[in-house]
Amino acid sequence: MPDVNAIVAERAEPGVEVVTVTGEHDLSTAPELKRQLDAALASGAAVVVDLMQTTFIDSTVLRVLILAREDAGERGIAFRVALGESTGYGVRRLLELTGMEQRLATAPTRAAAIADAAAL
Amino acid sequence: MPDVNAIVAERAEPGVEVVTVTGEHDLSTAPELKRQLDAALASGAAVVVDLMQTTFIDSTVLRVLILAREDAGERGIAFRVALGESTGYGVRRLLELTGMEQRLATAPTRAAAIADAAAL
Amino acid sequence: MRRVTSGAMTPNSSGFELELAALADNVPLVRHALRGLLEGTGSSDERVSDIALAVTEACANAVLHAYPDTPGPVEVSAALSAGSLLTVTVRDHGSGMAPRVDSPGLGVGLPVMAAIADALEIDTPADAGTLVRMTFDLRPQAS
Amino acid sequence: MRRVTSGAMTPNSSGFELELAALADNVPLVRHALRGLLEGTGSSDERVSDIALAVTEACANAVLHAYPDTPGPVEVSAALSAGSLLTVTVRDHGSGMAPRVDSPGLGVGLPVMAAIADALEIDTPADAGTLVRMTFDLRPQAS
Ligand SMILES: Nc1ncnc2c1ncn2[C@@H]1O[C@H](COP(=O)(O)OP(=O)(O)O)[C@@H](O)[C@H]1O
Ligand SMILES: Nc1ncnc2c1ncn2[C@@H]1O[C@H](COP(=O)(O)OP(=O)(O)O)[C@@H](O)[C@H]1O
Repeated sequence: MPDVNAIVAERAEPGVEVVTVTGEHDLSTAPELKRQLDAALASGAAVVVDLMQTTFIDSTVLRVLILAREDAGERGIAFRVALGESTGYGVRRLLELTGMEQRLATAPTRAAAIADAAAL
Repeated sequence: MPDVNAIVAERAEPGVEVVTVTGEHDLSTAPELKRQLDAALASGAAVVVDLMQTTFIDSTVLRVLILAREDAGERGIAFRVALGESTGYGVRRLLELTGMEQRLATAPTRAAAIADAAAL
Repeated sequence: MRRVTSGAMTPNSSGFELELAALADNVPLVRHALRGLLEGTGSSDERVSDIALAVTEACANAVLHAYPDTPGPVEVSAALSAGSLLTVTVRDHGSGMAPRVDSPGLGVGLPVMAAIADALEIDTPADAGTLVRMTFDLRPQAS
Repeated sequence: MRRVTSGAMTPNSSGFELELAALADNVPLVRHALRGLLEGTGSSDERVSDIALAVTEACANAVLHAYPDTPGPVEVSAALSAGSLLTVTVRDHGSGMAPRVDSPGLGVGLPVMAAIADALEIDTPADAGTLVRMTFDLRPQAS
């Protein structure tokens, strides 16, 4: 697999941890995504998941995202998913099929997601 | 359908409400079972569900039983399901297929279920 | 209690076809017809009960998921071939398979059908709705 | 990261067969082979992505549910017939369909497969395990 498939966490700006997911992800990388999201949620910062360059996810990855969002909600941590025009069909399609698009707390760009999360 | 298909609630002994389910039950009667279980759980008594003469249930009925048990647990209400030799194959089979037999807080006779629930 | 709004039943020795409204109260009727059909086949009570469960779950899905607004029709047909193979088809003309994360159900319907039927087939016909076909081998020992 | 413990791949113009260990890390390989096979068929990127999703969900089930203890084999085969019909089979030799109320999954795998495939078939072969067969019509407009 090309190394375009990556999950990278960074402190994009003070108080906002961004986990950037690129390429395609499935049950083989879902545990790594979960680890990074758990760490971000434990960091005390707001959390953004950037799916702008994600091309494909399966239901195990969707499950990790849904659980992270629920976890953030319960712990009062600001949480946003950047999901926009550049996000791959293979991500949008699963969200549409499952009716989850509305339920992930999305923003249409990475910058908007960061601004939203920082403002919460 | 013969009227052997019934759901009857009664105060079997002081402090123990017994909901007796006879015959076969599915989505057509699951809402009625839920109503009676909700009422029993609201009555302040311990709750027993008697499945000794139940011949068949579908997954919507199983769901009502699982939710009632969870509800009872959260509210600290004693709860037992009587499930024994006379219980029909069509009940035991679904519990076995779904691995739920252990999870419903069962007792092997109606009397044992009432005694357990009263003692909790 | 039973609102059979449209019941056209043509039972015969080798099968039946039912056209019912997708209402919960109609599901016991399907089991009733099924048990009638299986009576002469020498199938064990346990096997008949298993088949009734699988078919009930298929009908429940049509009732609970196919028609978000007004209940439409469900067609249930059962055919015995060579006395030993039962094919049951449950067809609705609803929204088509829509995976829902927040399903109101327990989420075991499809796997229960798959576990009991010797073969489970789910088609999404071009003209909308869902067609579920289950095949059951009625010979003793077959599972 | 990729532990392809047993990979016997025989790609040809009209199909492939893969025999893999039921490990999460092997699932991307299946998508890779599938995309290779579909390249010449003129299928849209969207259709290929949908098919990749349905097949991924089938493989995920074999990995996550079929083998509670030690991972066994998963056989994935794909065949193109007449250039317009794709049949994908995912077969494990595990525990067989076991409906679980407390599944660790999201519970949308089977309905996602059913929604995308033109036909989904689930068999429980007598010699254990689960066989999932999906048929996809590759002609444009077909859904
Ligand atoms: N006939 C149908 N029409 C539309 N959607 C269906 C149908 N049957 C099943 N589904 C979808 O498939 C999902 C899984 O079905 P099932 O395994 O029976 O679980 P449950 O019904 O308990 O959710 C349902 O939640 C529903 O979203
Ligand atoms: N290959 C398989 N082997 C054993 N059980 C399976 C298999 N595939 C599916 N199942 C059972 O069917 C259930 C429903 O599968 P699915 O709809 O994909 O949801 P999920 O995998 O998210 O639970 C699973 O929870 C599992 O119990």
